[in-house]
Amino acid sequence: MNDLTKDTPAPAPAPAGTPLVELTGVSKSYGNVRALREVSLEVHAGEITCVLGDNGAGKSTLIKIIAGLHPHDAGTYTIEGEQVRHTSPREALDRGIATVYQDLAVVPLMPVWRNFFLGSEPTKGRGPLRRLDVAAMRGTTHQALLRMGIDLRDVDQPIGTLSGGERQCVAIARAVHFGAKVLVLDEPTAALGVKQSGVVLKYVAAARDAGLGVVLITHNPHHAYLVGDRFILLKRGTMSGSHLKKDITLDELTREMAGGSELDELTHELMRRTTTAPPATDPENPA
Amino acid sequence: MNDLTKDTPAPAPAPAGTPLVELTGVSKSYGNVRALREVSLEVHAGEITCVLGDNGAGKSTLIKIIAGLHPHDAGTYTIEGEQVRHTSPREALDRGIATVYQDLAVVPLMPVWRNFFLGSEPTKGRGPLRRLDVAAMRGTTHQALLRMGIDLRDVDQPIGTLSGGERQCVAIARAVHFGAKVLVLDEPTAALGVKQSGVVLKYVAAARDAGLGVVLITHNPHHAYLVGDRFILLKRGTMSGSHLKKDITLDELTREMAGGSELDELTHELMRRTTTAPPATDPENPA
Amino acid sequence: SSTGGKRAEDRAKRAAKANSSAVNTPHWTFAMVTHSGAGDTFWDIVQSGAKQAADKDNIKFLYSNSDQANEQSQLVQAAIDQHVDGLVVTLAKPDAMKAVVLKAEKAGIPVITINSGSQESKEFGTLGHIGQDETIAGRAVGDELNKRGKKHALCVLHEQGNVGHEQRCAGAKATFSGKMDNLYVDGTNMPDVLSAIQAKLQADKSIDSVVTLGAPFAATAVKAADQAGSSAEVDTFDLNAQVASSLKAGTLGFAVDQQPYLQGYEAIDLLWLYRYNANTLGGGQPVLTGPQIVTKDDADALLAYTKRGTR
Amino acid sequence: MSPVDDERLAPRSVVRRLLARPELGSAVGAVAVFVFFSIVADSFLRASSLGTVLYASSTIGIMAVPVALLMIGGEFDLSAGVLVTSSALVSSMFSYQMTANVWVGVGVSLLVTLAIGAFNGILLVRTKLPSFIITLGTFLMLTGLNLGFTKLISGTVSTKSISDMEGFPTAQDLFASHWTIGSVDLQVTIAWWLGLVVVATWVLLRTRAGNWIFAAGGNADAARAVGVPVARTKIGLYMAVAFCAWISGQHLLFSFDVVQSGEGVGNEFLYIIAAVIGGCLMTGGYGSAIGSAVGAFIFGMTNKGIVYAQWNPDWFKFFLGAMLLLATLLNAWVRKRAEAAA
Amino acid sequence: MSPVDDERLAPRSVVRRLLARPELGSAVGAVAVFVFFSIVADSFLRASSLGTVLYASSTIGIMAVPVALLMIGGEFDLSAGVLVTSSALVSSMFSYQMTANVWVGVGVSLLVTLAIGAFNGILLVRTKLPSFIITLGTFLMLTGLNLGFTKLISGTVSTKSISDMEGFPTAQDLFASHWTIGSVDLQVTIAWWLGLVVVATWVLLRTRAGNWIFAAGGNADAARAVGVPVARTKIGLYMAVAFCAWISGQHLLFSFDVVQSGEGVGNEFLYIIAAVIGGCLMTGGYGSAIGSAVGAFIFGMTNKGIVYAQWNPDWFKFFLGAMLLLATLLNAWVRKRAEAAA
Ligand SMILES: Nc1ncnc2c1ncn2[C@@H]1O[C@H](COP(=O)(O)OP(=O)(O)OP(=O)(O)O)[C@@H](O)[C@H]1O
Ligand SMILES: Nc1ncnc2c1ncn2[C@@H]1O[C@H](COP(=O)(O)OP(=O)(O)OP(=O)(O)O)[C@@H](O)[C@H]1O
Ligand SMILES: [Mg+2]
Ligand SMILES: [Mg+2]
Repeated sequence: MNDLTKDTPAPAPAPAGTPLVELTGVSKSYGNVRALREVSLEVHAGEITCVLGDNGAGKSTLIKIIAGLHPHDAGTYTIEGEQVRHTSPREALDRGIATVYQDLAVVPLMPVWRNFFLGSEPTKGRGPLRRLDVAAMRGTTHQALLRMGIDLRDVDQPIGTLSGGERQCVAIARAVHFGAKVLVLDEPTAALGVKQSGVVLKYVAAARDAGLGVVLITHNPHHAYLVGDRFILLKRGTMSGSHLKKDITLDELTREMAGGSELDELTHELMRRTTTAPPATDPENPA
Repeated sequence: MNDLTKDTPAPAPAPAGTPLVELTGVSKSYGNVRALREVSLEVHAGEITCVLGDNGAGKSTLIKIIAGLHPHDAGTYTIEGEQVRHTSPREALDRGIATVYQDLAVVPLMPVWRNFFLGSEPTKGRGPLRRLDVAAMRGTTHQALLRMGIDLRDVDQPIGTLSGGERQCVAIARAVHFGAKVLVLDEPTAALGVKQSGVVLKYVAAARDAGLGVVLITHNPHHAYLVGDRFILLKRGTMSGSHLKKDITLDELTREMAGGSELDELTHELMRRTTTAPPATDPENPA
Repeated sequence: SSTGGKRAEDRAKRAAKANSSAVNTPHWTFAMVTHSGAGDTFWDIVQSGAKQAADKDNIKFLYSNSDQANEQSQLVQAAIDQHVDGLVVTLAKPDAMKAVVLKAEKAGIPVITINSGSQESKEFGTLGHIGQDETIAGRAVGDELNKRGKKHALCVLHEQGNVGHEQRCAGAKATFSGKMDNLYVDGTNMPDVLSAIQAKLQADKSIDSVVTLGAPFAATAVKAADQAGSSAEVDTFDLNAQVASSLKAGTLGFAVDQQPYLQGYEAIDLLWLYRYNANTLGGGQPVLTGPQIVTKDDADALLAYTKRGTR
Repeated sequence: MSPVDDERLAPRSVVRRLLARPELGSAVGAVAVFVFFSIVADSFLRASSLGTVLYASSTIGIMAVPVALLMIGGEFDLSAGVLVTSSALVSSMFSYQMTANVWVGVGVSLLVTLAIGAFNGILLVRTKLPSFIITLGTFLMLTGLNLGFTKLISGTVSTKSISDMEGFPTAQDLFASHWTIGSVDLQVTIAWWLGLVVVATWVLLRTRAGNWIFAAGGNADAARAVGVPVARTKIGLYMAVAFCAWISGQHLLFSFDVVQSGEGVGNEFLYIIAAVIGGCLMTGGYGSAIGSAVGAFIFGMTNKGIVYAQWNPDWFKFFLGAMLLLATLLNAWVRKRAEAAA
Repeated sequence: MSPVDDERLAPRSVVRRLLARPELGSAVGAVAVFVFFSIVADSFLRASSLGTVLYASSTIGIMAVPVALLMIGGEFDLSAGVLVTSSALVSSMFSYQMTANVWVGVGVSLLVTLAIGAFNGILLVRTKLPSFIITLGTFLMLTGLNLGFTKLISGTVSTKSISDMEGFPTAQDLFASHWTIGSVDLQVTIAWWLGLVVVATWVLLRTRAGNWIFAAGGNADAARAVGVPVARTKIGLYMAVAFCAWISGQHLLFSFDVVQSGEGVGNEFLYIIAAVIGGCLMTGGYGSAIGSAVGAFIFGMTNKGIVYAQWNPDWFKFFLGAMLLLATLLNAWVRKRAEAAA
């Protein structure tokens, strides 16, 4: 129903240069665990900001702050120049920020189509007869998934019975459908097949072209380098680097993500043990 | 504590040529959903069998049958020549089959170290004084994770508060630690960072070198091609191909995984839209 | 010991109150521990009798109750811990209370038993027993039903496993010459009481009288009989305002009263008499407060008393 | 595309599909219980008996509907039973003490009852304690307040009669009337019950609120993350329980005229039992309003059927437990078979 | 490596660490209740009162221990209350009818009680119905059986006295003796209670079974997937409840000599309340045995404290509810503060 390249209304133009979302010196602790310290980030309309980092670096925590799931402890969070402090994800959603969480945030026992529209259900009729527009909801869900390469048997299946990748596609399709200004994706391609990963990257690029700001988290430097405009590197909760695309090569990026020299050693070790030739030089899927 | 390359006891030699695990014509339905039809697969000692396929193709279902989580509806399942029909994962574990599930199978509220040893807790003392060997459990857990590049603050943290990748590392480290004959891994590197992915592939190769049979599921053709010896391709619940490494190139494999020509089109489309140069020709991480 | 503070203030208050009450004996504390469930009409009237006596006798009156034997004995123990000056207990479950009653006596606390347990009371060496044996009350009902020519009666128990209820029904069954069925209903669920009695009357058309064990259930039984199209007469144990007016109106046959007010009042008064004057009553025999059969003829006189909650 | 065309789906008959639904799968147990008592109890099949059984079911069913919704939303309400009594006590005592038209009392009672429901809900979402402990607290407090206030105001443990007060007859028409059709006596509570089931089913399946209820019970964190107002949904559910408690309370008052302050204790479990027999999960996220009605009906039939069968009353509870267990087992078995059928 | 050295961790004081544990966080509420009643109730602080309060707590506490374990394992047992009575009835009636040494009756009772526990557990894992409905079924059936059998055998609702039978004194020593130390009367149940708490804590924290209990309640599917015998664990838990019910039942019998068949109904909730106040999650996977003891103690203190404080008994339940709610709130608040402290 909603193809980003044509349907999404262009976001209201922000004052020139004002980022859609800006975090400055943001910190966050869970109890006595300091997950984020003094992290800054900007998301501009028509740009893709990639957040990269090791496992446990604090990427998802950053995302959750942007999405309004957790309030930040320190620092400032501004949306289009206006300082905010979300107390619920609803507020972020209402400001046009749509998020795909790493743990997907689905309700396992509910049918796929109900999950797809959860929290933003379309209705028809009025007064006491106002009711869910069930036919539209089912149709949209099936179409949106089909476009991602998932041909569901039955949109009435509880989402808990879908495969991991299918579930992830539902979450992404939902965010893309509702994303108005900013699209936040936490490892969207983690469980996806080659084809689906390609579709997601295509969506991300399309969203950017349509003028949305995108935050993308990934562990795949190829994916990141392919679509990203800015790269924020996190390490053990602090920022260890922030680069524009033009300032960095894929090689350097990969090296930084893996923590430098350790990687070489590892590759070397693996090479020695495996009897295979080094992998073909084909570009990573789908690029 | 348990470095596969030296500690794991060599598996008892099976009769020459008998696969460790063999599935023949296995089918499985969930209610009226036919998830697998007539799938066959062999796992040999010292070999890595990769199961590849689109989202929802039935890979995890296959894994769950091998792991004893679901019984199969039709076909035969033999372990070292002996026909089995597991009614619980315990039986598979007792036969030396250790599994990493896609949904990880952890108990969120329990501390990391308890999760690590869940179901196979080491004890000390005897009679009524037989008790968990807590010190050893904590130590082993911390060491095993450190070797994967995860430096946990506190192994007493509930595992539910770990990041997605950290959790996945616990599950993998656990399977590697307990894997005796067959190691089954369902998308082990999905949520992992560049470094951790490398470590996991190293582990997989080490397990093979130590004479274990390995079943690896992945969506990353590079990973698969790097370590795999056999490739089973699933499509919509049926087998669409089975290849030995020598019979196929990475290119062909990637193409088959993505469903053939559709991929080219997609890549093309993405290329056109993004303004970036095609990605560098570096090999995928860490290869 | 001290000259100020809360205690002194209390003492002053007590003194003031003592002047206003009928007697000027010391301000003793008497406790009553019953086997009643919560919010039971019968025990409510017992309590108001006891309170009335306590006011007159310059007594501080403590009340506690539990329908679990274990819990009731703990409550008696709590009263002993508080060093009360006199104790009133019910012996619905005599064996459970034995140890703790003996303990109270050993601690020098005079004990009077009320309501049920006339036999055990003596055995436990209490000062006396005031009440009525539930079995005797039941027998009176059986006799009255015979007198009224009833052939098939239904005994409605609103608490399953309650000893007193079982004794009432068993007593009635013992003297009743017709057939008597038991029916258990859920006393805290009035619609259930209604539909259960209704169902029973529909199932067995030969039932010609319904006996409820508590006053509040009588009106419901009348309604049930009405809706089931049964002409069974409804009779009940105990009284309340509704029962009295129904008796007067003729919708109820009779009620068996055991004068709960008297049980409470007399128990406290006797304790007072004992402490003040070492009096006892009954000469080693239980003092009976019932059963008294109340019919249409007596209803009028009682209506006023039931309305103020003392009958 | 029709899903049945997919080669990955085995065809499945319409009957099996229907039986797999939580609403209908539970009906099999009800039919079995009905047939059973029709055989063993002579008087069970009479029209008048049906009226009695329906009345008994409706008094539980009215409350089972919101309790089922609440359970789908992932919470309990242990105060539901005494809240009914509180609601009746408030109308009765307010009308009597103020010598007001009973409708005024009824209105005040609605406000008070809804306020108590809101109190439960707000305390729950604020403190994040389990609903078991919160509503246990209100259960005990209401039990105490019912008794304490009634004694304070009326001097006894029950209220004064209000049957001679203004407005009583009209209120009785609404809450406690009955129609006699032939030999069947149908209480108005049956209409209330069916009405509530229809409304609740509509809300659950066809409104946004329904979607939110399922989500709040199925995975509250996920629901919150995608913008569902979980806290408001839960408060609303507690208020729905309160609303139905008000209806039940007014029925109690206007059909028995006098209210005993000690009533209602323990009834909360009957409501939960009805919901669970009807297929609601204790863990939330799954169930239906129709199921709760079927559960209440099974309970009502069994409870009264044993009386009609004239079995030895000493064993009453034993039969009740065994029959409920069997009916639920049958329900679950049918639903599982229907789902698993390839 | 010491975790405190990690730059990603804020330092945290020992007190805060202890308060964050489920065992100890709940103790704050207990201290508060104790202090409160010491001030408002003159006789509360007397040594003899302490004995009474401890005894009251122990009778709930003995059952709260296995019930807490069961809740950690993710299940309920609504039959726990009447099972205690059943257990007492079996020993009493068996000994009396067979004119056997009472120890024979006690032994038979143990077997029967364990069998009922195993029945609950097996039915649960076989049918996969929620434990609420299964144990509700056994609850009702046991209630019926208790009354039915007792009336069948004794002709009344209570058993015959067995105090003059062989073996009674020794059995009484074990299950219902008490020591008087100064003016404090300490019942043997207190020793049973503390013993059970110690054993249960050891099992939970230091044995494989304990690990399995947490896992079965925290995520049964995951536990099964990694090879935990979830079904056996749950059956074992039900048998642990049965074992403690046997202890409580024998205490009931040997301290009162005669058993009332209708007792025990409703007590199952007291056990659950104690466990929940002590920090057990209703959803399973979290809690402690010590917590259940603290919960039982809070409940016992409050329940008796109100009596000692001589407050108006009409409002008893109100005070009880309010105090329990406040104590639990305080517990939860302290634990949250302790955890959240950066
Ligand atoms: N419990 C279930 N009930 C019904 N259908 C199920 C269930 N589990 C899986 N399925 C269906 O079976 C199919 C195969 O699922 P499976 O999890 O094996 O896929 P997969 O190949 O592992 O996919 P992915 O790469 O996304 O993990 C999917 O279409 C899924 O919808
Ligand atoms: N609720 C929580 N309580 C305590 N610690 C937490 C909690 N959530 C996350 N953490 C910790 O905070 C750190 C950052 O977690 P986060 O999920 O943001 O990492 P991430 O960068 O997304 O990692 P991954 O790539 O593995 O998903 C981790 O070390 C984790 O253990
Ligand atoms: Mg993350
Ligand atoms: Mg999968």
